[in-house]
Amino acid sequence: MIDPALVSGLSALMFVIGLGGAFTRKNAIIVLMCIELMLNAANMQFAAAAVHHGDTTGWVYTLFAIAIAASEVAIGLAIFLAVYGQHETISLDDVDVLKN
Amino acid sequence: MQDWISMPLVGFPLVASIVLLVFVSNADESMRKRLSDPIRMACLVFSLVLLGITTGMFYQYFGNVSWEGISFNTYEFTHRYNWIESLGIHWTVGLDALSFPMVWLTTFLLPVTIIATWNEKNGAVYFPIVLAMGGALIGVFVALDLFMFYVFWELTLIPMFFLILKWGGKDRKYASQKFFIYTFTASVVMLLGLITLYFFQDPVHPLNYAGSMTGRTFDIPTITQHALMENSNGNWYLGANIQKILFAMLMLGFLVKLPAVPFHTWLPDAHVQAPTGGSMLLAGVMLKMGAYGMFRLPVSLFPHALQYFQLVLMVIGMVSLVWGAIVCLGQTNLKKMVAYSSVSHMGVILIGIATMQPMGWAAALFMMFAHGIISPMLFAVCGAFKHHYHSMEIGAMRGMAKHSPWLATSMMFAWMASLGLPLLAGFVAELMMLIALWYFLAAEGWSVFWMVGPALVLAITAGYYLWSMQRTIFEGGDETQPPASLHGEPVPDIANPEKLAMILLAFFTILFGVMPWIALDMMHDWTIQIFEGLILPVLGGFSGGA
Amino acid sequence: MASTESAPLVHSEWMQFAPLIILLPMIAFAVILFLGRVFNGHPFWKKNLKEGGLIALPVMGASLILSLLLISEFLKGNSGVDQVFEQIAWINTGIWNGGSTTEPVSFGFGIYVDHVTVMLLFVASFLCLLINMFSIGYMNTDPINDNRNHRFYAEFVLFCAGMLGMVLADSFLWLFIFWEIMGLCSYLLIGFYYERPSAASAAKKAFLTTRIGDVFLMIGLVMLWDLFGSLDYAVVFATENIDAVAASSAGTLQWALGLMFIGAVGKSAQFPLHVWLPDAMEGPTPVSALIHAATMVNAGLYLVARMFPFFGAESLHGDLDDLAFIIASVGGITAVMAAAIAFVQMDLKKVLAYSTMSQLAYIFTGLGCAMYLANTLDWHHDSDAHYIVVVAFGAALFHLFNHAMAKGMLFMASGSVIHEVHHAHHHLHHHDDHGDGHDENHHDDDFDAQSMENMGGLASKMPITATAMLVGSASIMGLPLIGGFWSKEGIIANAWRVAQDDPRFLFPAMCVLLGAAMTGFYMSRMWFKTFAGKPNNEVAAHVGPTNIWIKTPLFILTFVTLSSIIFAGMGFTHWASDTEYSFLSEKNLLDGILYEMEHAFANSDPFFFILTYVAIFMGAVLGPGLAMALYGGKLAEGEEAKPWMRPVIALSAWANKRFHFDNTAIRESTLATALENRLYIDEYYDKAMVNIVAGFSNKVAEADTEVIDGTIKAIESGSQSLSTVVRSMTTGSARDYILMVAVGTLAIFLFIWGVA
Amino acid sequence: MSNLTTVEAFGDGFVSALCPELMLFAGLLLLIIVPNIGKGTFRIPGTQIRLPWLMGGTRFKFTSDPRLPAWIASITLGGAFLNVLYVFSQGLERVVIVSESGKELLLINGFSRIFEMIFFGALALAAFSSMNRLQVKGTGSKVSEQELYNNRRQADFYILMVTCALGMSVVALAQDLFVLFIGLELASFSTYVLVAFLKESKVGVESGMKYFIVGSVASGVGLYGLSMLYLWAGSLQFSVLATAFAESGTTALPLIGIGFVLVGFGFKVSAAPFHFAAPDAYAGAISPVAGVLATASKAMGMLGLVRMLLIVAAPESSDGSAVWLGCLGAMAAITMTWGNLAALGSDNPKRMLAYSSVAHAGYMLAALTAVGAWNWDATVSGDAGAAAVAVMTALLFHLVVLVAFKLGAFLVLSILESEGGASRLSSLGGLAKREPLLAVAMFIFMISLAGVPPMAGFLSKLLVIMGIVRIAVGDMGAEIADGGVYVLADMHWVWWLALLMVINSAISVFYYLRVVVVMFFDEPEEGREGPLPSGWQVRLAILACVVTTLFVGIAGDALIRLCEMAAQSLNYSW
Repeated sequence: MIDPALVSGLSALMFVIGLGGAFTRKNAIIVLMCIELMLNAANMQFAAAAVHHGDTTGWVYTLFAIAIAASEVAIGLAIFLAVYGQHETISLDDVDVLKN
Repeated sequence: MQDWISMPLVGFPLVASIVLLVFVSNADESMRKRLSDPIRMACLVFSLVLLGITTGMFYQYFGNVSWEGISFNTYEFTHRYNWIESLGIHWTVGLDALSFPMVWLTTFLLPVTIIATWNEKNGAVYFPIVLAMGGALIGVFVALDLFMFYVFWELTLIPMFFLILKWGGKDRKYASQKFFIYTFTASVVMLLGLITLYFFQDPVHPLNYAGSMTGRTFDIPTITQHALMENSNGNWYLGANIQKILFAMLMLGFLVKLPAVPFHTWLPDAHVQAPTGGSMLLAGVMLKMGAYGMFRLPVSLFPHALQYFQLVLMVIGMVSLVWGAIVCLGQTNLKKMVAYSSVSHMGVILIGIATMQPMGWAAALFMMFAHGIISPMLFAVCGAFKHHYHSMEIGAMRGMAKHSPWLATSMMFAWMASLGLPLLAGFVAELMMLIALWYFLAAEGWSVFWMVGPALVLAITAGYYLWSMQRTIFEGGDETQPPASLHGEPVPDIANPEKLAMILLAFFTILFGVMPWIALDMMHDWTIQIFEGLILPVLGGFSGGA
Repeated sequence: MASTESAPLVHSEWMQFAPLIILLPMIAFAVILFLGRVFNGHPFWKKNLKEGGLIALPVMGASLILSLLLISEFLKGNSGVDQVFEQIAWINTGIWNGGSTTEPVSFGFGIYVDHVTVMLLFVASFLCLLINMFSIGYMNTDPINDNRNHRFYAEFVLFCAGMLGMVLADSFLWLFIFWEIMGLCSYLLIGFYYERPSAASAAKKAFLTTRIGDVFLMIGLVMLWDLFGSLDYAVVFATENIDAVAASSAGTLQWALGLMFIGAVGKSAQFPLHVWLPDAMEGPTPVSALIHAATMVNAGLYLVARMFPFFGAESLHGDLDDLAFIIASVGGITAVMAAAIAFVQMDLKKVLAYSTMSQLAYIFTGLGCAMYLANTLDWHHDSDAHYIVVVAFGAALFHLFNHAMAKGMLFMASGSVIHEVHHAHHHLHHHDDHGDGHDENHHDDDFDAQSMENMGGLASKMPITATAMLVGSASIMGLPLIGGFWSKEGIIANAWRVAQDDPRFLFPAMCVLLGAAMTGFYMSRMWFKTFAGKPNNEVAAHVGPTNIWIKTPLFILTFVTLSSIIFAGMGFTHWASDTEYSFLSEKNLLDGILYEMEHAFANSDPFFFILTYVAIFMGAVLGPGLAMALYGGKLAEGEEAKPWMRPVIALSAWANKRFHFDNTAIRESTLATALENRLYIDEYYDKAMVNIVAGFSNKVAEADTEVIDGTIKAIESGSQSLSTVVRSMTTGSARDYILMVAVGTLAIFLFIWGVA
Repeated sequence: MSNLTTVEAFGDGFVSALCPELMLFAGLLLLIIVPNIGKGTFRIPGTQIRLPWLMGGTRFKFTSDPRLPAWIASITLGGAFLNVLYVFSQGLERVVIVSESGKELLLINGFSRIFEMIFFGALALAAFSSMNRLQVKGTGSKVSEQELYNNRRQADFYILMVTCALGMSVVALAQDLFVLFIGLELASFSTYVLVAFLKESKVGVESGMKYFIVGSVASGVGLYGLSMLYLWAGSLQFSVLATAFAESGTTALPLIGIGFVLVGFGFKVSAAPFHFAAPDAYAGAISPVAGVLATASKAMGMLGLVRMLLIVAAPESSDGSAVWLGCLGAMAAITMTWGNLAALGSDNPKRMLAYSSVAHAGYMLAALTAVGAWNWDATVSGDAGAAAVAVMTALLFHLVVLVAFKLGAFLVLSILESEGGASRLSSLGGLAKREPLLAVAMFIFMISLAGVPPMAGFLSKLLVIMGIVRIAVGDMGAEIADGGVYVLADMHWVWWLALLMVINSAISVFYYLRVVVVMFFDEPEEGREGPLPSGWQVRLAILACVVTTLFVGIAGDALIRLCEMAAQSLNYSW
């Protein structure tokens, strides 16, 4: 089986990619995907840690985290829809009625 | 001992005014108009009751306290209730010869102010606010608990803020905010100083009235007692460095309130914009809070630091004295001139404190008192100009004495009193300050040129006052030249309530000028007490006198 | 000095009423002011009470009587110092002088009587009464004053209270306090016609100029307090205290006295603080007579005379002669300068004002010399020296007495002249009696009732006035046997006596000698221009006699002035400072007079013998002769002067015919114009005020708003702009927010990396 | 402190221990069911018989009343609040709820309860005052009255509020970091939707989106931090983490993990530089919701920070002060200054309040920093445990009273908002003329926020400053009494935080006063002279806030003692 260290290394990579993407991409959907990436990085870490410690709660955490991610996506998409309805765009840069 | 008598002094006006305000606040315009007369009357009666109480205290009708021989850090009419026990905060009130004259002054100025501004617009709200102002001011003077002191110290800002904002002049918006923010900024620094002082108390041997949570106390007598103990065993209370820092932090708050140059610029704005009543209370009592605070806290707690900063205080005092007077010469607005003259007079107080001589301190105390009677009259006169002529520009009018003998006479009297004419209250303080200063200089071997400032000011003050009188109430030929702002209407003289107020103020100015001992003896006694009870034991052979 | 040896207190029922001398007028002040406000315009108040004049009169009478009683008690008791009643503790305070406790300090009020007091007390209360009389005749008959005279009388009595208080006070502090009260009253009375810009600014000028002197006086007092620990005469003059101070700090003492002297200079209108006195003539004439001639201006002299004990103190021997010289030479300068300016004045009252300055200067010189003598001679033991000192001091005080009487009279006389000329003018030009419509056209014509151009030949029209003027002028000139002669000669002689042992004093000595001639000239010029010759215009021709209220005081004073020799005989020339040569002490009146006579005219010392006659020649022949030659002349036809004035007028006419010469060249010389412009001193002062003081204060006011308040405003606006910057970082784009989160994360990451 | 009783999940004592939370559950169910009760029927398949089953269909008059959900929610939340209060008055017993495997899930003690008080109180007030808030048009909404009156939508709003409360209470009770995180997410999701609730308005949805997306990034980072901690310690139990940290705290992994978790909470308390979304969110959201964000949600974040920094990363490292001290101190300084400076020039009252709440977050962080420094110098710190308790007390006190005046201010704005926008300062113009009492209330809130006596805000600020100074000074007093000599530099540097705080509150007076001046001095905008929309509920809520502000300000001793007790109940692990 794989060495958990590698997994967590991969997760770190995913996290950095996700975080980087979150503030480089304009499109809200893609940003949302980046966020998912970060969450999944966390999940992998949990999984790896669970293996590492041989502790089942890690898996539970992962499951819960997935659930959270799912609901987050649901809410996010709903909000994006509403935004599109009002602003005719979901590009983060263009939705800036509120500022200063 | 009717100790309880000191309680209503604070509570009564505040509660009464809040009740009245709540009562008024949900009345509509017409209702307010109808209400304003009874409310004004009620406020007058309340304030007269207060005056009665303090006067009774003075004549030993209540509690027969003799105001002389009260030794340092003991207080009469004291009360202590638990307030916020966990922090060692108590509702502690008490009076000594330092605070009592101020309290009497406040209670005296309240009715006078109400009378002088008898016809102020929207009286149903105005007079309760004035009453609240009085209550807050009294609170500052009777508070013997640092927390309570600070609470009232800030509380005074609120009514004054509204007085300026609602009844003020054209720029009242700016002036009121400047007044509030400027003084608040200074006093929060003071607050930090107080808290730091609070926690520098020794928790291992906790003092009386200590908080259950903090193990320290806010109780001023206790702290003063402890400080005295620590100071008089040779070393500095809290150590030299800390004491200096705390002294400076506290002084900042008081100097701004006083106000001393260069922290004075809030004063002219506030005064010029404030309504007559506001100015009267502001100049009459509120400025004195600064001087009072100096005596109550930094001087009483940190004599070493006082001696250390003596030169600084002296310089600030001199600068305020001279700078204020010279700026007066350059003013064209009557009220602004008077405001700057207050700055100059406050310089006298500061110099008196800096001499570290009983005589100088007595001079400072008497100046607080005398200026508290004279400056309201000055501002009452300015207010009359504003109210009747709609103009306070010096030189905008001529020969007003012809049409307004009362106003002219009051003006002349107030001006003369303020420029220190003998047999009027102001002279005594100035004379004592001069003597104390010279004695101090001679004994200390300081340069004689410190006298140049006061000497200069004696002449300059006469200069700007006479100049302003010549160009307002005098001259004008056979046909006087009323201000253009009157638009040709007949020139009115002041109304009867104003006359009454002027007469009252003038009477007391003369009374305390001819018989200064009425108030001076107790002040003199207090200065002797603090000097022999604090300064000499602590500073022993210090070089602050001879 | 002898007067400080604690003598037995005189206890009599009169002494405890002494405070009333001050209190009565003070009460009268309040009463008159109040009644005036209430009953203003009421016929009874106006006609029967003369708008308060007849309330003031009895009060002044009462205080005169009380003063006389006090004086007589004093002379009977003949004691040097007299603390009439115990002090009121006025200010109580404390000082710490390095000891283990603080020591209490107290300033009290009491009454103190000695020779100087008595002299001035008599002068003040006497003249106050007479001038009060005069003002009833003067003020109440001029409609311009209607319904405001109560203000005049109120301030008048308050002034009298101040003057009497200053004289009676028992400490320098209370001297200063009453001194200031007088200053206030002078301000109010000069500004009585406040609606006239000239009057208003004159009042301000008077107050400010004297105030400048007062500042120094106050500092001097403070220094004196520091030296003696008290300001009470009883303490300050105590020989042991003076010795103590002399031992430690004589120099400081001289400084203190010098600063106090500056105050005197301001009050007595000496150079360089003299500018206010001529302008003060803007006040009503009674005011000029009382305050600016007879009493208040003497306060400065009184103060200096009060310093005598220091100069006389044995322990301070030779320490204070510089100050004495300064006092004398200030007097000398002013004497000449004022007299010179008086040459060219056309305004009757201005002439008198400058002559007042000049005469006061004489007294200062006299005092200065007396001080010098007292300070340098060993007069405590050497009886000759003692005599010299006493006479010198006495001469000065006696001149004060003579001058006060004469000048008071002169002013009242000039007042009556102006008054009548004024009326005549109105009778001629506006044919309405003083009634409605009077005030309107009162000032609108440029007729100047005070200018001597509009007078001339009045000797026959107003005999009493002319006589009074004549006598007064003679007294001021020092015409032999009349009034001022006795004292003036003494002053000149003493000046030269001092000049003999200290060459510095040659300057004041020359000044006073020269001054004598100048006085002679300008005084007689004034009299001849006014009373001799033909009327200069038809106004002068229609002047009528004046009223009884005015005549009476003139009459009385004429005789007082004429009988000056009697006072001299009584020993006024030297009793005033010492008990030994006291009032009628060793000589009876006749001996005294004879003694004075021979001492004056047949001085044993050749130098002073010659000096006397030189002085007499200059003052009584040269000056008047010149004036006669220029301005003398017969009266108009049909006009008959009183017999005692005829010779004078005749003489002047003869002189005019015989020696008349054309003086236009002199009159148009630059010096003359300079003199007409008061030597430009006022201009310089005004320039200084406007350019330096006003300019500087405006700059400071600017700095106050620009710099100090500007800093506050800068902080405020700065924080505002900072706020915009900060808020602009909230761009509104969610990406930037996320970026910030990422940056924050990174920062924390790096921080922890640093820790771990 | 009563001793700790352990209760199995769903074991006996479970219900009594979790009474308030269960009440919320009940309320939630009611909210879901009751508004849907109607004449709904269903046909038995294959027959024509329709049986009424009361679900859906045209609803009854009563159930379709738009106020119904609001009442249910308010009563639920208020009941929970009162319940907690009751528990306090009974002298609460500390209960820990464990799983079968003995893992500590939830801990009930004074500390968690007082936070529940804050949450429930704030939400109850918000819900109660929103009752007549949603009936009228929202900001710039294009929807019809009828549509807004549709109480299904109402129901959604209040359901979200209750779920939010539920999530927050879980955060308060959680003893396992992951459980805490779940609660946090539950609460956050509800707030995301609440902020975006007015989907008919541009600003509404925009603010929702920004808040959501930034928040998710933050919580993503936080979750990753969690995973790292788990990787390090093998468990997310606080007790386990604490012990593990005490042994090998300063290694990189746990510290970085903690740092990342910090980011997650930092967003919730809107600490710089994670606060950027907050002003937009407050400005876009309807005022009661903004109020909730500013009080309850901030308290939740602060709670997380406390748990994280004081329980897990307890400041017991070698030099006596916590590792994260400098980091947090810097964060505090930046946050308070940033907030005040930004608020200084802001013309939109809601944004201004948002920035001011950022500033307040800064003050609280400063207090937290001081706790971190509690045993910074053994020689002078003295009984610093008590000092730390004092600071915690101050922190709790501040959070509690913040509900009163911050939320109160938002409620005042909400009245104006429902009348026609409160996004301009001028919309407050002439309030003193239009409704004097409301203006006075706003004035009280403002000077209380500024920290002017005798308001609650002053007392809270005083307590915080006192706490910090006390930590900084330690027992120098005693040392000096024994002849010790100290200079300013001997005090701990957190004293300068106190000074900064003082200066900041001076700055803050400027913009709070400006609101007052506008209310009492300026004229109302044209068309807004008339009286404000009626609605007793919101006014009652405001009154409650005013009373609390004044009462606590004048007689705060009881509350201080309460907070002190709670703070002490926290420090069992110290």
